Amino acid sequence: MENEVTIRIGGESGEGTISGGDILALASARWGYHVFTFRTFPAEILGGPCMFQVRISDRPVKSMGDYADVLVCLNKEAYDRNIRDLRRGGVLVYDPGDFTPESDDFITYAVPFNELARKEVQLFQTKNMVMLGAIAGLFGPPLEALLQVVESRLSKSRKANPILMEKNRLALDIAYRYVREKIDKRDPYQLGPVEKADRVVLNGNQAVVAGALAAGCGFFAGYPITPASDIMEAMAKELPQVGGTFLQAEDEMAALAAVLGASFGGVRAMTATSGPGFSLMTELIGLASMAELPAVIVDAQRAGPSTGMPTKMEQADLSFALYGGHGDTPRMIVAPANVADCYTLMGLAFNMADRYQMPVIFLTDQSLTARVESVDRSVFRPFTIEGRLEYGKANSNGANGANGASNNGKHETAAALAASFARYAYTASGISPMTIPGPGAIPYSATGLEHNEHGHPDYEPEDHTAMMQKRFRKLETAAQELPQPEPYGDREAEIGLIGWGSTEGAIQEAVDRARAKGYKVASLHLRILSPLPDRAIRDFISSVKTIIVPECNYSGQLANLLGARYGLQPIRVNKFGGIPFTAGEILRAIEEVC
Amino acid sequence: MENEVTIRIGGESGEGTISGGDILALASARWGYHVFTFRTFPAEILGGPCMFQVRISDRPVKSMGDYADVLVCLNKEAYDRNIRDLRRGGVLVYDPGDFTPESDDFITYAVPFNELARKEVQLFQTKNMVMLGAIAGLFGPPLEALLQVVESRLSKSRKANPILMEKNRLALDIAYRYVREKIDKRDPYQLGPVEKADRVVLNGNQAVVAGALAAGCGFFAGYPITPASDIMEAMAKELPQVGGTFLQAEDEMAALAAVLGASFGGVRAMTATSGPGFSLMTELIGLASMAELPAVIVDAQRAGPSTGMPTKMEQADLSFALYGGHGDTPRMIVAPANVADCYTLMGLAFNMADRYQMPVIFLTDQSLTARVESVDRSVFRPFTIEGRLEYGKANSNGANGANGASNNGKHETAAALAASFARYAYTASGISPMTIPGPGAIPYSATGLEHNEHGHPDYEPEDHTAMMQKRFRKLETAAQELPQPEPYGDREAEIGLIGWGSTEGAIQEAVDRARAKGYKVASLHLRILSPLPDRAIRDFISSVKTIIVPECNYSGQLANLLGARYGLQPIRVNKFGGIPFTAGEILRAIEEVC
Amino acid sequence: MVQSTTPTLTLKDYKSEVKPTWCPGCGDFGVLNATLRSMAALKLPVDQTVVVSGIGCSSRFPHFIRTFGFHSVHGRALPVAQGLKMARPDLTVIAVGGDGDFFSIGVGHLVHAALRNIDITAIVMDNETYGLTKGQTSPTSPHGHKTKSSPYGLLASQFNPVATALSLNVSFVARGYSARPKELAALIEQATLHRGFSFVHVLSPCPTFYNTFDAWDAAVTPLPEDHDPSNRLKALEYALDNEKQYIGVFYREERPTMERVAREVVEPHEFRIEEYIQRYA
Amino acid sequence: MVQSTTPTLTLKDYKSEVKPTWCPGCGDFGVLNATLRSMAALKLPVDQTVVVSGIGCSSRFPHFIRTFGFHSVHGRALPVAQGLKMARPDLTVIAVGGDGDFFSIGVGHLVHAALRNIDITAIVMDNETYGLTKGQTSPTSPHGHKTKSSPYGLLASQFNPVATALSLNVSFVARGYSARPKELAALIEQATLHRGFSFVHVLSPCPTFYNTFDAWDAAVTPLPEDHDPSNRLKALEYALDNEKQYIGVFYREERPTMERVAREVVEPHEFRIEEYIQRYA
Ligand SMILES: Cc1ncc(C[n+]2csc(CCOP(=O)(O)OP(=O)(O)O)c2C)c(N)n1
Ligand SMILES: Cc1ncc(C[n+]2csc(CCOP(=O)(O)OP(=O)(O)O)c2C)c(N)n1
Ligand code: SF4
Ligand code: SF4
Ligand SMILES: [Mg+2]
Ligand SMILES: [Mg+2]
Repeated sequence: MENEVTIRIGGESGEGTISGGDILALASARWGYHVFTFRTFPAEILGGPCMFQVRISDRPVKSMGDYADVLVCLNKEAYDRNIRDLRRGGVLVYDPGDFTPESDDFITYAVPFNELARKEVQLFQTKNMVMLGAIAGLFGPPLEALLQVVESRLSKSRKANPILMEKNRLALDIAYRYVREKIDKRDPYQLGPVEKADRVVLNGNQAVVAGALAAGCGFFAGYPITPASDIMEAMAKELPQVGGTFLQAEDEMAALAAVLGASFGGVRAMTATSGPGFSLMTELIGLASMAELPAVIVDAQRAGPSTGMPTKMEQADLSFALYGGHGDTPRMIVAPANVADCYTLMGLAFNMADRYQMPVIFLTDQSLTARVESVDRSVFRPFTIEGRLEYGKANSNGANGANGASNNGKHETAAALAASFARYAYTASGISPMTIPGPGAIPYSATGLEHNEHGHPDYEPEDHTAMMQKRFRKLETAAQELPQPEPYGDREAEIGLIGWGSTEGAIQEAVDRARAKGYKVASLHLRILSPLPDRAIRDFISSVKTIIVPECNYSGQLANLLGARYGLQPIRVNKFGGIPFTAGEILRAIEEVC
Repeated sequence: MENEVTIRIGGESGEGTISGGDILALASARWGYHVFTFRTFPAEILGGPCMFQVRISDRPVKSMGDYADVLVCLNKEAYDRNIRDLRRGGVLVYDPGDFTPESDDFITYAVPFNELARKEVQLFQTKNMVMLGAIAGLFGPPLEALLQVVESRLSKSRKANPILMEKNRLALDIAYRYVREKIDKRDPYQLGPVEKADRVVLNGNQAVVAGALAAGCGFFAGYPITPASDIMEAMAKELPQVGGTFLQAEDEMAALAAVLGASFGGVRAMTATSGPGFSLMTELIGLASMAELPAVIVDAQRAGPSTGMPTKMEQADLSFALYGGHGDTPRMIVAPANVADCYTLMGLAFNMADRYQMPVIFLTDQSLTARVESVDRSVFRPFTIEGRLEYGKANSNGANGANGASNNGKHETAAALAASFARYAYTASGISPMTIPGPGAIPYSATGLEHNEHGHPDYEPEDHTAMMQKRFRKLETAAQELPQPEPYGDREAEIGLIGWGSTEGAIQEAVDRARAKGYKVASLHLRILSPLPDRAIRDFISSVKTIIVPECNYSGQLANLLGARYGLQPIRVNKFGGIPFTAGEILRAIEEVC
Repeated sequence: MVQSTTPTLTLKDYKSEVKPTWCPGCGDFGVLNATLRSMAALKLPVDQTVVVSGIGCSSRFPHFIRTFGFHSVHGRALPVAQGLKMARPDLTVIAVGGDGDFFSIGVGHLVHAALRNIDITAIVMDNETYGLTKGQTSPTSPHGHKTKSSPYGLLASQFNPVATALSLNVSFVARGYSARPKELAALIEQATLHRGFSFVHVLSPCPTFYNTFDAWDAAVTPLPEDHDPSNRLKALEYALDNEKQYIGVFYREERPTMERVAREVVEPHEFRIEEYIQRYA
Repeated sequence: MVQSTTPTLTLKDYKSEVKPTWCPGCGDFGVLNATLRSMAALKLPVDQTVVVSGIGCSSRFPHFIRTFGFHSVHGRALPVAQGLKMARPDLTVIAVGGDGDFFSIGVGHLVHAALRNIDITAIVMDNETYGLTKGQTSPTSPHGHKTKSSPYGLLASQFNPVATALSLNVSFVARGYSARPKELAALIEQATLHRGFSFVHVLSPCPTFYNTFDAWDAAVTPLPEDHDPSNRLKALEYALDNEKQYIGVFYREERPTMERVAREVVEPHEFRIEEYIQRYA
């Protein structure tokens, strides 16, 4: 018996496939298991085929799993679409009223979902409860765990009604008993009791919102776009509750412009978008970079180019995040690898934006936005907020805000004081002290024109050269100050994988499996893509013989970056179908090299 | 006596500095000389310091020259700003009424411009004619050459008036005689008679317009922006004369959208912009790439980031041109190196756009937009127009438009025919036959969503993967079909320079000068940046020991590209003050390596 | 040249083989139906008609019609359509999309389409919500409306598309209702025939995220028979009515269209580079 | 905190040390002067006032004023200003720019600023041309106008900013003339005091590329003394006058402002992540 199982539910959107999966994941997690989900979205707004996969394990799970161990089909189409992803020897649970499976590559359990719901429960909408009851009976978790989640959900819903709850309970129960009685269990998957753990269960976008709020974000402006809309929606709800404000903008340019306005006003501000909206923000990202204004921009990558496939994942906005915008335009980039990162890196992103006075691009992706993970509660600690270097104020880094400014405190008139304030002072770190409108602050003008230390327009070659260096010097300073990633796996590795973003789990699982097979492998995962953690990368690439860079994109965008920066010509492993890597795919790439 | 001189005129904008320089350049060119100009623009709309430099030679000139041989100052500020760029031992021409120069690093000729204009000509506006007369008397060209240009200019102008022309003639004459009589010539610069040649004299933007018209461009939409506005203005005037149409759009998104609309209609269409506008076009470039629509986008690079320095040059939009836009988005990039290229590469760009059904970005820059060169008339030949691969039509490449489409000609109804037409057919070349609205054409829908061969929305992993490969396959096909550049310089070179864009002349001059000093140097200049001319680059980099990549940008954008593609770690030589390289600067970089 | 696909005469001939992905009951079905009907009535040749759209549920339109189609990006249907018509005045060009497309991200283009009066027809399917992104507020959502993006009620005022089009002096302004496809088809027909920029505001409910069918069934009222569509002020009055949603032709005026005038400013001749370059000799 | 820079009371105290780069005679000098005057009259604290602009000759404005300034990018002054005011309702926020900024690339933002009614003041210096890019047509250029970008005469109609602002129901609409800086200063003062989105259309000629001083000297007429600024229809009539360019306050209405209402929808409390995360337990 294995205390781990990957269950996929395939069905029609709207008939409870997704909500059923959600309940299963949540119940398992509350019961003490680690969970990791993956789902697809139908092309239609209502209805259409979809699937929900949840991996449940008593050990931490890092990826969605190579194959489903169990496939539950709510109709024939679900079978046709998903059967290829069922592990050989896995379990197919189906309704014999829908179809009769033909292969004997897998164990089959026939459960008459439709009939049980219609005839026994006498409420067809309980079909997904029937399914859950059957799953509980066959593999776990216990019925009570499911019941608790269903109850708490229903009580929150406006449709709460005792009869419905009763029917749900009945459905779960009937199906549970049905499989216990009628099915001859021949598979090894059975979730046994585990120790309770203090975890929370949420998806990437929910963690992003938690992170933004914990980081003290006080303003959000955005425009709806899949798969970033729910960040906006949550901020619309939460911000007013903590004294912040929210603006639904008329487009993404207005959104980022409003964010820069708020940021100029000293308020931590962000927006969230996806590819098309991110493309529209290009000019304003350049302005933030030039005017040296903090801003956090979440780009929930989806498959492109153009409108592409809004509900599919891809890691193909890295090059654009790096180089998007005319001219040489410094910006910072962070990319979360998992749900916990979505929280912690938001804290880091806001600190980076403020400290280095620069736009910070937060590159999540569609799979991570919707991925539900169980995360240790301890991850969700308050952040240490590092504010901006303010002129005339001692700042949280201990540095005195006055450094680099030409004010020596002896000016007598406000005008003279203002004239002497060098908002864009050339400093060793590149970071210049700024002011924020408010009583006593010295005014200056932010501008997208090239300017001198005082922010006045200036086109002299010497000044442009020096300002350009100053702006980029902030990235060098940051590269020194920011955390360096640690390699994972074999310390004596010959093969090294370098990855970024949501693929970490699959890569690390592949490393584990390769090592178990005797290969000397390690991986390095980059959470900060700009500035690159130079030290860690150089150490890593000089310590291994072969580098593999797996990415979910066509062109090998991280590989290109490593080539540009280190002259590296890694082995590129690219997947670009709109679906994340499985660990097995990466393992195969490792084995091909060996 | 040298038949070559570089003359710089420094003065106040509006007092004829630029028009004087223009006349000097044109007169010299008509007289049979090669010319090459460089100018700066004041920050103010009216007035403000500016300068015009013209290099005049009986041999072809490739760059603006390291230093001015002659500096003509129309006021004291011009002296202060420009004297550092006068060659040691060069000639300073100044008005003793303005100031008295102090150094004796150079030869000085005092010419009382103001007094001559005011007292002798009795019309102060003729000051720039006085200056030209003095230049003619001191260095050439002959007075008649100048007079001819002045006359033809005046006759075109609305201000034409015989008295003014008379005064101009007088001013030229008086100054000419003044310097001949009063100045003791002690310098070696004297332009002697040369053979007449069949050349035309124009700047980069004028050549772009000529190229667009010769390429059969039938639609232009744009929005004003420095330094691309004059392309738009010329197209506004010229297009209606050749049956085309022009639209001043409300912004750059509307401009490119309109261009794509026209292109969908089968009309060759273009827009021209600079950095900020180019940034705004990002999303629509992605659409063109995805929907596989031809479009030519001229980006006249200026110093950035953000609004930056609108009147200064920089080569810093290459990374953005390459990677601008979310997702993996194929596009083509050409970059002219000189005025002749501005013409010929426009022809190529339109052919590339049509043949590969893709946006083509034409990366000129501010210095080239305003650079006046004398160009052999033979450069301006009609283009061979290569049309699109049209479904059901034999196209100009000889290929049959029907290839790859699943229509076998046997369908009976229009509906069946339309249903069978595979607009985005998977072909070996990646190029799929298209149709253009009009009698008898089979309709299809272009879309920015991922789609199947028929253009219908399709999110299946296999289809996305195959479509992605198909779209990028066009770049591979193009890399095979497009011309490869030839190296310049030593065939046994040990040091190789790779450059792009308007710096070619300075690089080649540096190569010449380095070879004259005995160094083994060659250069390769890239006019097509996407797809890269793989063969030529590989040959070149494997033939030399050291690679230098000089670029007018901070981050080394071509160097990055070569790193990403070939793992090259070249020596980067970057200038980023808003001013082009001189040959001397590049020569120094070569010498440092040796 | 492959065989001609004209003439196509019945509604069915204008339907493409792609099945709409819309939710059952979506108002856009009615608009599609009305559009196909108007196309059939006008006998528009499918090979010389282009339907341009932006992004949204409504913007899937072109895929469902057998004419040429251009499903562009969010907000840009109007400039795409205008460029196409400027370059190809022989084609019939129809721009379609949603309230988000035309009144939020794309509203600037609406202003300029009005000023230019290029002969295109815009059909806006207004469901007062963002359908495709699942129900956030749009510019036409009513003040106070609660959605996922306005959990405390919408704070902005409601945009009035017909009033704005009238005050921008759009040369043909009409409103229809998707639940009255016959009248709507007649409006689209007239709009297509109108020479100049024509704007058809269509009430097209989104039963999934904001079901306005009942409200509109009650509010929709044909413009009085005696309404004079050359009376812009009167039209504005009807447009500003808070209770009723008038349908019909609010305003119509013949003005020169830009794609025509642009061709009349000068007599074109053939381009010859040898001649052209002479100016720089 | 460095020493306080208030109080500043005279016009001179509001002038920055940066010398305007405008051409001699540019209308924008008058607007700058009027703005400084209004600031002095209102005793706006320089440390709590922000002037936001886009790109253009007119948009250089912030550099010449001693308050905080934000010289953003072309067309985006309004969203920058709105974001700032939403986040910092305690500040006085003024958005300035040209006709290109506000009526061409940025006109979509104008529509939405009207719908939101955030308390900012927009001052648009309309010279009916693109000054900074050297004289192309702008949306307010008259039909038929010949420029480098309209060599055969402008084909589009002329945009009417005041009429549009009125029909969009902007809550304060006024027009001034740069050659009458005293009246203009008074208008800007009232606009700044107005709670809500206020729009001041300023006729500000560009003598270098399109000298409209004489024409405007002749056309500019104060609104009749008895004009009732709550009468929107009458205001529209004045705005649509083809001969006269009325100056004065066309319309004014007090409506709730978004930055205030947004703070009243719910009682805020301190954020504690430990509590917040509990919902996912
Ligand atoms: C630039 C950009 N921003 C956002 C989106 C996401 N998006 C898709 S459709 C849509 C709005 C849909 O609303 P509407 O235009 O009213 O059309 P409907 O779906 O209601 O028919 C949005 C915001 C996008 N595709 N592109
Ligand atoms: C995105 C973008 N497009 C174009 C430009 C070029 N540009 C600068 S100012 C301007 C228009 C200026 O006209 P207006 O707004 O009326 O201001 P004015 O100079 O007349 O005061 C333009 C088109 C730009 N800076 N950014
Ligand atoms: S979501 Fe609304 S607008 Fe979209 S298809 Fe469904 S009903 Fe129609
Ligand atoms: S160009 Fe016109 S708007 Fe610009 S500064 Fe000169 S006069 Fe003023
Ligand atoms: Mg809608
Ligand atoms: Mg203007």
